[in-house]
Amino acid sequence: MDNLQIANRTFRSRLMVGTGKFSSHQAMLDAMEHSGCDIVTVALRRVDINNPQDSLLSHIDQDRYLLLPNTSGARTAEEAIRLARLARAAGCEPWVKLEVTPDPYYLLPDPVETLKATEVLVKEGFVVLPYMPADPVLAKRLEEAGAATVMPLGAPIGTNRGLLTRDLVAIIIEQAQVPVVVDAGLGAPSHAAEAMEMGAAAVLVNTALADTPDPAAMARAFRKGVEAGREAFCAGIGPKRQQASASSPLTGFLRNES
Amino acid sequence: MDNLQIANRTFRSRLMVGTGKFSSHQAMLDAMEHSGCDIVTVALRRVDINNPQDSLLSHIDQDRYLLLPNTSGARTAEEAIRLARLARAAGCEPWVKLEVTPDPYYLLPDPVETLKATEVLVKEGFVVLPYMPADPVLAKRLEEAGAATVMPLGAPIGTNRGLLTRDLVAIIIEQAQVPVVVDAGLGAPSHAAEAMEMGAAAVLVNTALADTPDPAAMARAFRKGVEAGREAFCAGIGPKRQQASASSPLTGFLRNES
Amino acid sequence: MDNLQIANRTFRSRLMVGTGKFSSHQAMLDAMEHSGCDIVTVALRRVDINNPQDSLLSHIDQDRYLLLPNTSGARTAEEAIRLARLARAAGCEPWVKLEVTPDPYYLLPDPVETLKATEVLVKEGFVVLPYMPADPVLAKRLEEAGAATVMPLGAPIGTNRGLLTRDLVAIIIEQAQVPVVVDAGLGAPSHAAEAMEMGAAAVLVNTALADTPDPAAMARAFRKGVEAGREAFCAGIGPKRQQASASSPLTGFLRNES
Amino acid sequence: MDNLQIANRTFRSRLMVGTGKFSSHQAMLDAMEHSGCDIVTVALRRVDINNPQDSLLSHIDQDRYLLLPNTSGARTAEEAIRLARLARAAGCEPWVKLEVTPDPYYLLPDPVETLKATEVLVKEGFVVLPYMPADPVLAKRLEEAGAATVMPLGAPIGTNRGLLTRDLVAIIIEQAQVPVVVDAGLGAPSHAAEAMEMGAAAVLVNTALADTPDPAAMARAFRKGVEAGREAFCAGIGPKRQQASASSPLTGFLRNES
Amino acid sequence: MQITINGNDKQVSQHATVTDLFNLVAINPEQVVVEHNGSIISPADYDQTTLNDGDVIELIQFVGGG
Amino acid sequence: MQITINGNDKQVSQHATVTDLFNLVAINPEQVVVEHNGSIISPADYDQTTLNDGDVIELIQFVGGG
Amino acid sequence: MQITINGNDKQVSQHATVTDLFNLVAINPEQVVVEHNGSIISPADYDQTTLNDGDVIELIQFVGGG
Amino acid sequence: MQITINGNDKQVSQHATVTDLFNLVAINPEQVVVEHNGSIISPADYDQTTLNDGDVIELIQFVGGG
Repeated sequence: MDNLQIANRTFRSRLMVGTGKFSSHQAMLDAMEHSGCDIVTVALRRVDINNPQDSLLSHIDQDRYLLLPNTSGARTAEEAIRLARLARAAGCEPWVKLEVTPDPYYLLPDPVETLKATEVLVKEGFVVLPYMPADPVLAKRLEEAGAATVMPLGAPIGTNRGLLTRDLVAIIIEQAQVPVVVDAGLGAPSHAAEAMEMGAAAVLVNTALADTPDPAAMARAFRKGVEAGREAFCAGIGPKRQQASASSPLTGFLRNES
Repeated sequence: MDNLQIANRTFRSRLMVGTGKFSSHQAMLDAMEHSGCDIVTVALRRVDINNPQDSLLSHIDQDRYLLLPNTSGARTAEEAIRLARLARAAGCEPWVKLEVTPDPYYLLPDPVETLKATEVLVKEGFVVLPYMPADPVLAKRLEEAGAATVMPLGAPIGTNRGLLTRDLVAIIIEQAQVPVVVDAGLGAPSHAAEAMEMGAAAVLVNTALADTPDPAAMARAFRKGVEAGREAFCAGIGPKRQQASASSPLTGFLRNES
Repeated sequence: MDNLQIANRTFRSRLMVGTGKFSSHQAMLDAMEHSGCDIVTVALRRVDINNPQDSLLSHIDQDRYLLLPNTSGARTAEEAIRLARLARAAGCEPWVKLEVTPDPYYLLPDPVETLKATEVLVKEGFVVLPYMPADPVLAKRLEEAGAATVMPLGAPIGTNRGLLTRDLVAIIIEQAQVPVVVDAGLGAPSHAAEAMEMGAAAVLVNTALADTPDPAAMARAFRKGVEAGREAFCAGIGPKRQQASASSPLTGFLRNES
Repeated sequence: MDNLQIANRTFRSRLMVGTGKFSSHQAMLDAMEHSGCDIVTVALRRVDINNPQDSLLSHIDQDRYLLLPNTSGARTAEEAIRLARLARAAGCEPWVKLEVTPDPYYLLPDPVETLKATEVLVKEGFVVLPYMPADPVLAKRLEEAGAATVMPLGAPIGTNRGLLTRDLVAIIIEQAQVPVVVDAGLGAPSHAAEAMEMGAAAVLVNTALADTPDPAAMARAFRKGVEAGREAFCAGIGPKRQQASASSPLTGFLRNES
Repeated sequence: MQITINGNDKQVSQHATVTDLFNLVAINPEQVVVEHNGSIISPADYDQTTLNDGDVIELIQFVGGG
Repeated sequence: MQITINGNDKQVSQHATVTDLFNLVAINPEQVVVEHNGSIISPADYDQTTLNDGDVIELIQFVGGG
Repeated sequence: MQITINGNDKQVSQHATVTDLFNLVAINPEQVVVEHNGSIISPADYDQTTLNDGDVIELIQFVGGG
Repeated sequence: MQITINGNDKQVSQHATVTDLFNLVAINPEQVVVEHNGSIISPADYDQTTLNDGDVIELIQFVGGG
C-alpha cells in the first residue's frame, strides 16, 4: 500500500486508532499493535487528585506511535485551543485532532467554532486535523485556514452506523487538496473499506475496536479492510452497471443459435 | 481465519474466483495467485473446430485449485444437467456450480429449473452449489434437495452494484444449515466484506477482478476484504446505535460542571 | 389518475386494502372508506363452533368493494387450492390472492408451490394474483402460467420496512406484461409512492393502516401517496444528476463576471 | 392537513415552489396553481438593458402568493445582504430565502457566511429562511441567531436524488424549535413524503416541477405527496420490524395444529 | 353416532343432515361454507346430505386478512 | 458625460436624472429597483436624483428562481 | 458420408472412428470431451466408436467462466 | 491559606510552591501539566512558583480518547 503524507510527515498505515473505552490498557495496546497504526489519539482530563492514576503515556511507546491529542470535551473554540496548548505543554508534538462538540447527545462538530479554532491554532504552529461535519464548503474553508487534513464524520461518534454521509464525503474528496480522513461512526471493516474505495486518505476508528470481545482481532480486520479499500482504489474499481455482464461466454453453447 | 467446509472438503480461503473475461491467461493466473483462492470456476463451450484453442485446463494447476465447472449458458434444468455430466466426463471432480439463467439480459437464475436440476444432480452424486435468487424459501428447498451450499446473488452478474439483496441474504444466512456463498454483483472489497460481516461463509468474484487495470492488486484487495469481514464477524461486531457514544471521557473537563 | 385494469375488470383506485388486524370492524370500514380502494382482501378460517362470530361479509358492502380472498395460512399448493375453492363456494367471484408461506416467522412466499398452485387455479378459471418473492424469472413464469398480476413483496409482511427489493422490482416492472402490484412491507405513504413512481400498477397495504392510532387518516395518506406516485410516473420524473443544476439563473449577478 | 406557521404567519400549504427553469410563464403559473402552494421563491437579476423583459412580478398574483426572494448567486454574506435589501426595496415583504453558495458546481451552502448573513438580516428586521447544509449544530446556531426556519438540503440543488441527508435531517428535526423545511434535491413525490413523514414542517421544490413534460401534473403529485407524508406523520406511523407480522390470522387453518 | 366438526367430536342422531347440524351448533348457514369429508357441499344439498358415523365436517367463514 | 448602467457604458446629458435614464433605456420604472453608486434609490427620489460623470447605476428586477 | 461436428457439416470416410475424427480436425483428444449423438464417449472408446452417416458429434472444452 | 486544585479546596501553608503541591497530593510531576490561574507552568518553574490564597490550580493528564 502507498504511504500517507500529512503535513511534512509520512506514515505507512492509513488507519488511525483512538484509545478510548477499552476494557483494559492491555486490550488497548493489543488493538494498537494489531491495527498496524502509526497514529493514536489521546484525550486530556483533570487528574482525580483523590485517586490519581498513572498517565496513559506511561503505557504507550512514543517512539513507535505518534500521539495525536484530541480536544474532546471542548464546546467552544476557546476551550479547544486551551486543550491543544496543554497537550503541547505536556510534551507532545504540536499536532492536534480538533474536536468542538457543543451537543453532548450526538457529539456533532460545530462548524463555526471549529473553523475559528483552526485559524488560531494554525497561527500558533499546530498541525491541525479538524473533526467536521460532512460539509464540502466548510472543508474548503478549513483547508484555506491551513488545516493539515479534514476529518468529516461518517456517522455520529460511536454509533457504528457506517458511512451515512457518503454522498457528501465523495464531494469533499473530489475537491480537497489535503488528505481526507473519515472519522466517527465506522463500525465494521466494510465501512472503512468503502471510505477508502471512494478515495479517502485514511480513517480513524475507536469504538468499533473497543466495543468487541476481541479488540486485537477486530483491529486486524480493520487493518485489512483499510488496505483492501485503498488497494482497490489504486487498482481502479470497475463501474456500476444496470445490465448484467456475463462472466462466462454466452455464445457457442451446445445448441445451434440463430 | 477459520477454514471453510463444503461437503466433505475443507478450504483455507473464503474467496472463490471466476476465470472469465480476463484480458489474458496471465492476468487470470495472477488474479488467482494473489486472491489466495482454493476454488476457481470454469465454463464449458463447444470447440471452434475451424480455430481450435488450448483448453483452459492446460494453464491451471489442478493440484492447487479445485476446478468448479459452472453450467453457464444453460436455460433449462436439462441443459444444465447435460453440462454437469460433460464436465465430470472431462475428468473434473463431481462438483458443479449450477446456473440456470433463461434471461440473457439480466442473467437471473430460474428458481424452479434450478431446484429441479439440483434434485437430479444430487441423486447422480454431484456436489451441487446452486446460483439462486435471494429467496429464503428457495434456499431451504435447495438445502432439503441436498445442495452443498446456496449461492444467492448480491446483484445481477457483472453489475458491480454490491449487496443489493442484503436484507434477504441476512434471512437466508440466519436460516441456512449449509454454507451461504454470495455470488454475483460484488464489485468492490467493501461489498465482499459486508457479506462476510453478515455471516456469509464465502463469496465468489469474477468481473470485479477481470474488470480492472490491475487484476493482481484487485485480487489482493478482495482477499483482504474477505478476511477482514470474516475476522470481524468472528470477533463480534458492535451494535448500531442511534445516540452517539463518546470515545473520550466527557466528564471532568476543565470546567466545574454542575 | 388513469384507471387500473386487471383481467377484464377496470378499477379507479390503485390502492388495495387488507382487512386484517384492525382494532374494530368500524376502524376497518373507516380505513376502507378513506383509502378510496375498490378491492379488499379477506381470509378464510374455521368457525369457532363454541363461540361463533358474524361473518366479516355481513359488514362489507360487496356492491362497492370487490372481495379478494387470500389463501393465507396455506403452506403448500394443495392447501392454497383448497382455500381458493372454498372461497368461490362461499359465493365470491373467482378471484384469489394466492399466498403460500411455509415459514411462519418471515411469511415469505414459496416460489415453487406458488407457481404450481397458479397453474391449477388458472385452469379452474380463477383470476389469480400471486404473492411472490421479488424474483424476475419467477414473475415471467407466473405470467406465462396465466397469473392476472404479479405481487412481489417489498419487505416481509407487516415489517413496515418499505421497498427493500426496489432493484429487483424495477426489473420485474420492466419485463412484465401484466400489472405489477407491490404487496407487503410498505409502511408509509412514501414507500407506496416510490413503488408507483417506479411504474408499479398498484400496491396492497394492510398492517400500515391497522397499525396506527388513526386508520382513517393513514388510509387518506396512503391514497394520496399512491396517487402522487402514479401521477408523477405518468407526468415523467426527471433524471437523477451528480452535478447540481441551478434553479435560479447564475449569470448576471451584480458583479461583472469575466 | 394542519396549518404551517412561520414567524407570525399561517399557511395552509406545506409545499413551497420555486419559479426557476420553467419552459414558459404559463408552465410556471400552472405548477403554482396545481401545487396549492402559498409561498413562491423568486430571484433578483440585473435587467438586460439592451433587451428588457417584463418583471416576473407582473405575472404573479401577490394577493394569493407570498413572494419569497432568494439570494441565489451570492457567494458571500455581503452579497446576500445586498440582494435581500434590494428585494425589500422592490416592495416585497421583508422575507428572504438566504442562499450563500460559493461553489458554482455543487451550489452547496457556506455555513459561516450563512450564519453571518442571518445575524445581520435578522437585526434589520428580515424574516430569514436560510438554506443550509444538513448540519444539526449549525441549525441550532441559526435558530439562536433568529432564523424563522432552517432549510437543510436533501441533496445538491437540481439533482433529483432525494433525501440523501436523512439521518442528519432527522436529528435537526428532533432538536429544532423552528420549522424545518427541506430544500433542494427532492426529485419525486416520494422524496417529499419521506421528509414529511420524518416530521419536516414543509418542503421546497423547483427543479422537479420544471424538469418534467407536465409541470401541472407533477405539481399535483407533489402536493399529494406532501399531504400524504404530513397526514401519516400526524396519524402515527408504525415501527419498522425485523420479524414478519401476519396481517391474516395464522391460527385455526383447516388443519389440526398441535 | 359421532362426527368431527372443526376438530371437535360431536354426538349426532342417526340420519342427521347438514341442516340438522346447523341447528345443533346454532350457526347461520348463510355465513359459512361446508366441507363434508373433504368435499364442498352446496347449500341446496344441506337437507339431503345425511351424515354417517365418523364423518368429518368443516365449517368455514371469512375473517379479516391482508 | 458617461455613466455605467448594469456594466454598460452610456453617454447621458449633463444634469440627467434617474427618471431621464428610464426614458433613455426604455424601461418601466415600476418593474425595477435602482442602485446608484451602491445605494438604493427610492422611486420618490427618481426625479431629484441627478447623475454625475462616472456614476454606476444598477437596474435590478425579479426573475424566476428556486 | 456426412456428419455434423459442433454444428458444421463434414465429409468423413466410411467406418471412420472418433479417433479418425480428431486427426481430421487436428484437435488434441486430451483437451476435449466428446458427445456422440447425445451420449458421452469415454476416451477408451474413441478407437472402437465408428461413425455413421448423419451422426452428430459435439467436441466440448473448458473456457474461462464465472 | 486556601487554594483550589481541580475543583477541590485545599489548605496549603504560606509560601507553598507548585513542587510542595505535588508532595501534598502525592502525584508524580512528570505525568501531568500544571495550569496556575489559567496559565501553563513549565516544570522548570515548579520550584519558583509560589502560591497565594485563592489561587486556582489545574493538574491535567492524558487519558484514553478517540
